[in-house]
Amino acid sequence: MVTLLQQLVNGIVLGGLLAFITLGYTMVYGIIQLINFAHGEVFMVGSYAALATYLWALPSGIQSTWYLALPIVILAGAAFSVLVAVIMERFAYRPLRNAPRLAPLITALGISVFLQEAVRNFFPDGTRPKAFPEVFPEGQLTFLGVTVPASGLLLVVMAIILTGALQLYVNTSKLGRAMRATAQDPDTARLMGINPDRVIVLTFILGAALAGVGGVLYGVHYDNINITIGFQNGIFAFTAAVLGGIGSLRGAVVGAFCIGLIKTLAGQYMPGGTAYDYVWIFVILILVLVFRPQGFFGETERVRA
Amino acid sequence: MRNQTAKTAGLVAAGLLVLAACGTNKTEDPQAGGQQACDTSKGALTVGVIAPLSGDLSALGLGIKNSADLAVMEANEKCAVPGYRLVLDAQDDQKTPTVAGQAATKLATDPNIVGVVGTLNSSTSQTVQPILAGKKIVQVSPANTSTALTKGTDFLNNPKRPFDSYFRVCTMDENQGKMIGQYLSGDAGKKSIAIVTDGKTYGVGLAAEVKKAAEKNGAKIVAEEQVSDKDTDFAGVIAKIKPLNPDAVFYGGEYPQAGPLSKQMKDAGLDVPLMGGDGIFDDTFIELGGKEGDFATSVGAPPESLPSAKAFIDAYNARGFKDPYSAYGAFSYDSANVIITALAKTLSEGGGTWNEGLRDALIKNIGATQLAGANGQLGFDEFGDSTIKLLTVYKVTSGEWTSVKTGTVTE
Amino acid sequence: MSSASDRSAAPLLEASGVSMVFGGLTALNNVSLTVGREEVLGLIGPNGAGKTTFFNCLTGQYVPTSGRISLDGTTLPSDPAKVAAAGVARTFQNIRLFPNMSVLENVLVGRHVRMRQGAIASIFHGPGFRKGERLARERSRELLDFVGLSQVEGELSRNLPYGDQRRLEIARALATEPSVLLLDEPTAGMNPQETEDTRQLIFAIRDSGVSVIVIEHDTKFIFGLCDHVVVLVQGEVLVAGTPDVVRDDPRVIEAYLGKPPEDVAGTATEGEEGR
Amino acid sequence: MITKLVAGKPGLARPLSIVGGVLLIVGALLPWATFQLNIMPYPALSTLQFFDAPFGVPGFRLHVMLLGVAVIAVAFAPAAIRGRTTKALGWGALAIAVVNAAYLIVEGGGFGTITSAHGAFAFGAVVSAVAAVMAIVAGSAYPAAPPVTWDLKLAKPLEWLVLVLAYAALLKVVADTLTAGGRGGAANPYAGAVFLSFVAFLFGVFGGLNGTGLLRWVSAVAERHRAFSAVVLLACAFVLPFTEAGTEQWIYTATNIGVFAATAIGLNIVVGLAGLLDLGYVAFMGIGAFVAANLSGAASASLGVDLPFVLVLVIAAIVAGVFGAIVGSPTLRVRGDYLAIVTLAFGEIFFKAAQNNIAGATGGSNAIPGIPPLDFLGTPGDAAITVFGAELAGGVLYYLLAVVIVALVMVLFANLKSSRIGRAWIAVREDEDAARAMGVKTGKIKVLAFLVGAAIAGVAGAVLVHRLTTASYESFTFLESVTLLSAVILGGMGSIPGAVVGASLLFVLPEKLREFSDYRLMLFGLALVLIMRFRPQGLIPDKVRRAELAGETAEGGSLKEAEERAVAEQERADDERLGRTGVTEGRS
Repeated sequence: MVTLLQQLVNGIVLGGLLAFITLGYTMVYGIIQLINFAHGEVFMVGSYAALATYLWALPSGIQSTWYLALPIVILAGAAFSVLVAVIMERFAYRPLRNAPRLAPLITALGISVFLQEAVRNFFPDGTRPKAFPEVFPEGQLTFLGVTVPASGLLLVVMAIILTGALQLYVNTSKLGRAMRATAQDPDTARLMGINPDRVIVLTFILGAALAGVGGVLYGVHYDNINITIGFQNGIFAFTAAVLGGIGSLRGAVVGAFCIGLIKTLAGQYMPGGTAYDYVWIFVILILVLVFRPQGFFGETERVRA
Repeated sequence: MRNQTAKTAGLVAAGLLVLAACGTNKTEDPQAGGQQACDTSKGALTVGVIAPLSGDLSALGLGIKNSADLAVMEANEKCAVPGYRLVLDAQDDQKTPTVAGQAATKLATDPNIVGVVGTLNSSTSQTVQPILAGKKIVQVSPANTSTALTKGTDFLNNPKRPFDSYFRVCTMDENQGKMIGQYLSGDAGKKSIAIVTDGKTYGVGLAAEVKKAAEKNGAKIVAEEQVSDKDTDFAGVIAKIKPLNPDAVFYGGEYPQAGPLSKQMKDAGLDVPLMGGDGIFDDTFIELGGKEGDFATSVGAPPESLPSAKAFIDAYNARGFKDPYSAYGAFSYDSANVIITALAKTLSEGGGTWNEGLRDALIKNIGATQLAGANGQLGFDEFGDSTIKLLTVYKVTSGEWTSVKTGTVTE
Repeated sequence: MSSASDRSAAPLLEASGVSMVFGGLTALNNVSLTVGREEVLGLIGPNGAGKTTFFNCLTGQYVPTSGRISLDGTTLPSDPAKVAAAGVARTFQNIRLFPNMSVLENVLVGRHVRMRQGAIASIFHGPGFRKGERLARERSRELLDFVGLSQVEGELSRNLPYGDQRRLEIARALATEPSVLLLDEPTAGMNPQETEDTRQLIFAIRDSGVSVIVIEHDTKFIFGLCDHVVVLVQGEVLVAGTPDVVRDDPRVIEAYLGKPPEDVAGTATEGEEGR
Repeated sequence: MITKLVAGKPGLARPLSIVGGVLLIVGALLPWATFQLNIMPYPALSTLQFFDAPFGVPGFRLHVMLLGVAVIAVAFAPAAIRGRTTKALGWGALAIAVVNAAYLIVEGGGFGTITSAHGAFAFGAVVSAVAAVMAIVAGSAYPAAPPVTWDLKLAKPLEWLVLVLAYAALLKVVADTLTAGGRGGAANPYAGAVFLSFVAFLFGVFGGLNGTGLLRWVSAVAERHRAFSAVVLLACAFVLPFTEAGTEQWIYTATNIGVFAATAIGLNIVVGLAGLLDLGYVAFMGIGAFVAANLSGAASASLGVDLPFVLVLVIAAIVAGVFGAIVGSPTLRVRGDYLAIVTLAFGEIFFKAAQNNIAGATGGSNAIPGIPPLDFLGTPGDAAITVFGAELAGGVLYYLLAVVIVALVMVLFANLKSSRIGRAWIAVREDEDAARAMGVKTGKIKVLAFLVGAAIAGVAGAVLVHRLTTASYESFTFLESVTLLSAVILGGMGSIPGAVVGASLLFVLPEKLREFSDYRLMLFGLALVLIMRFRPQGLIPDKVRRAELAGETAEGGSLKEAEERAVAEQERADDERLGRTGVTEGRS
């Protein structure tokens, strides 16, 4: 029982992490039907930017005061992620707006390789995993024999707050409405006076900011970062987005938590154990899609010309 | 739009111009340096390296490359190969067999290649072996642990060496696994051990031997789990083995996962030592969360007691390489030195001028190597495996690896 | 019941009691009609009356909640592909050609269901394959000639002018050798000349032995074209009969000129499919 | 901005381009580096002083000079071709100047290397770059003209001759590209820069030729004689080992290209024809590979049988095809990019299963090593052979096998594409509902696409393991799937030669970029972004795509009109508002 509870907690923490990334995936997909494989790298550069800020920009007084250091590195990480995403959108994706549908996929892949290798080459000693500074108090809460790391709690709480705030923003603000309108029907949205370019940039910015925060919290929780964290977690985030119903914000968050839970629970209870936990994620994904082809909260596929 | 782009481009260009002051790094004599002292009249001979130089394993691969480079530079300074200048040609294998095959083929087209240091992964070596063997180019691996590479696939019943030109200076799973198993269950007195691997050749192979040795010694393996080499969240695995109350965890894999695993174990309340093989014997392991009391093995005697090891570390650090020598640096240094020493011997026996006909003799001479390497007195057995059976167990004490036991495996 | 055709005792296509309910919304309520051989049937009604839904039921795209649709006495399956094979072909309200295929290829896709070459034959291109392919091309060219598009067979269909796209869609549907052809607003967006051409084309199709059901808004066009007309209002058959009968029926006049029933079915539209 | 200055003044164009051309020639003759780099002299005698060797300018300086001459010549060519051609030549020259200047600056330690330092002057790069910009500007200043097409038809033998010459030139270009810069390595540190510079030159030359309409004409001729073209191309592929590019390195790489190109063509059926995005395609290659590994007498294979290779190929194709059909079966329910994730999931499941030695069939983490080389009528596949007195590199037999397989797969693809099945695939891609309404059994036809594509991948995988001699799960990662997809998209979706060109690029580029060691993959990523930026439809787009693009320029009017009418239609067609929800329910 304790083990089950512990695994549930573990799954939720993992899911919270994925939620940060998956929202960017699902929003970008929802609006321009692009599987942005480079989004995982946006997450990764966020964590490296935070590390760099901490190491080289913060005076030691602030370094040692976590409640000052944490917000600063989170902001720095998010800001850099946003910067990278905006540059990416402006110079790589926007010129391809009218290109064949899969062309941007290759661009995304190219950017992904480029960003990984750029960090590896240009971040000092970037080839090896980097320890992440302690910008949040170490410690665990234990109740009923279940251990919850404080950083994990922070991660989940932040994930819930930020994804909730994002939902609220998208659902209520003017730009949010413009976003949803563009996702529904870009041509009509344009006729209604919405500038799709602005909306798309905004989508990238929101997704990247979340991913950047996620990247920093990743470092905070796991205490180390490396150049491949983006790609691997990106794949899972994309999977989560699909599971939840691509284009649906609510679905993305639910999907992320599901993936986290499936991974830990399958490793514990399913045949094959931890060696096959990834397999179970994908088996369940396929089953869900066969019985509910649009994911949990997805709308049915629009037929695109 | 266009105008804006042009402006941006202009700004960037202007910035670059300002940044790059009109300097050059011209040096008057390109041949300057200690090389002038040596006779290099017969040209250059190439030592190849095949390792992952990009991507996530590049930390290990670059350590291999740099260490081999160090050996080559030292040899050039010491005029180790009379008449020739040695050059290093390092090729990226992206840790995939296909690319490794292309890298090996590329090196093999160089008529001046004398030997190749590499690869890191056993699967890439499986592809590289026949390509180099076909041209009788000697290959010395600093890191391959799969027993089949030297003893054939049926190594248990009928060990047969598949390629005469293949050697390795690292230790095999068999040897190291026994040492770990015996140490954990014997010296450390851990009778209930959980095994976690990364599912890759090195980790799985080593874990199998650890299990055998530990069980023979009366210990119980309470769990066998697998994580992915890209995983960073090990909470699930830890929660699974924690109720089984292991008093130690063996991790078959490398430090990028082992460090975080050790830390997450502690955080989750599973505060037992983690032990690994030479793949986690790296300072980064401790940086990444390796905790007090964790163990690792490494081949050879500890550097403090072995002058050649200390010399390597000092020389490496003195050269100012961008990347640390990593887990396989010392092996790579030894691998290159094995090739260089044997080359010098072959040349002196064979008339002093390199030619294709000398390749057989080079392979023979490598087999007969006796060298004080960075990991101890190095030689090869009839399969091309290192004869160094000496292993050292290290323990994390006060944030540093300290040797706790040096010895050879007892049957 | 609509008035039975007096041309032939056994109707070719017969729909009896077809109802279609989406969620709580009744789109079709107990619709029955018959189409005789070589007959042109017009289906009219105000917006949202359920005309295209009825087409979708006929072609197997929807499974009717209740009711039966039969062709030549056999119940039609509920799979569009099988319906096409059985001999019912359609065009779409918003043109749905294969935009990146040439005009000829579009028609050849229509031949798909009448060709038999499987994957193996397609890989090896044997003599049997080549013969079948040649015949298909000949037949497709005949059809293009029939609708007057033989000059542009190499063009991509997306580059055709609008009227030609409509005609190509008809040719593609005819290529499946249907016994009943369903035309969903074939003259939408056409000028009077084009509309007249289309009328002649439909007559020609009928004369070649194919029954036609036409959905149209343009009542003048329908009354000048059809042998029988069915008026659908709010999913139910309001009036059915010859054009003269229907034209003079006061209920029809009310339905068209009186207060048009406000559609409650929301904003989604069949037009979505065309995007 | 400069372009704007001259935009309205076509009179300036010719003088400007002549000045640019002359300056390019001058730039080529000027020294490019102020001193010899520390490693060894930069190639192409870049430190030579003005007129040291006026007619002995080699390498990239020769290229710049040739482009300069061409720019001047084009200024006197027919007006219709001047603009585009001049612009393309200018871009090529600019790229050469930038590549070499950048390399000199980085290696030389600063701008002093290409300007003046230590009392020496070297403005070759600067002058060439400025001249190139002038040519580009002049190109845009020429009055705009529609792309030139030649309506030239020659007698059949003459056209055949043209094709033979064109393909011979192509072969020469390929061989030169492969060998550009030499084999690199420690002895030749400049190989990478020389290669990039050569590519820049080719870029200029091909852009220029395209501007004259010659390339379009040649491809039109090739279109007229497709069978003949195919034969000549095949002959070229067989001749490649006899050229200077026939080294073991390139033969080995070319073999890998062949294997991956065949797989990419298979993937092209799924993605390009049927329009189903597949992100786990490499799994089918893996299945073929492990089947072959188990049946070909590898010592560690659990089955321990050694079947003839042809039989192995057939079994690999069947097994992979069956798995393809299984993976494709969710297409009956799952649509669009949701399907992509199903295929991705399958790829990952395969990877993990292979890693954990499922059913003892994959060797797990130890892989299945020691697969014996193929036997070609008594000659082992990796041996060097002698043909017509020419000794060919080892592995050339594998290369020939790969060429034959690629050729067969191409024929298969072409035949399928122009058949009832192929048309049904394309129809499904274009509009699935309409296809169904035309009687296409869309479910079956999509599964068939997966089956055929997977079978092809299985065959390719079976060949691959013999070349690699090991079947390891590490060869079949997600990244490989993405690489295959990139090959298809880079080459041009649905295009037959496109997949081959795409695969070649994905292998040759990293191989040639080896000289940049640390920055190799980074440059590769950048190259992918740039190629897509400038050629989003792929390098050799499918005929349909080409027509589509041409249609948009030539017949923009009719398109626009159609669009307007469609919008009007949309507004009017509020009938059947129930339709959409209905469609949803009908599908699920």
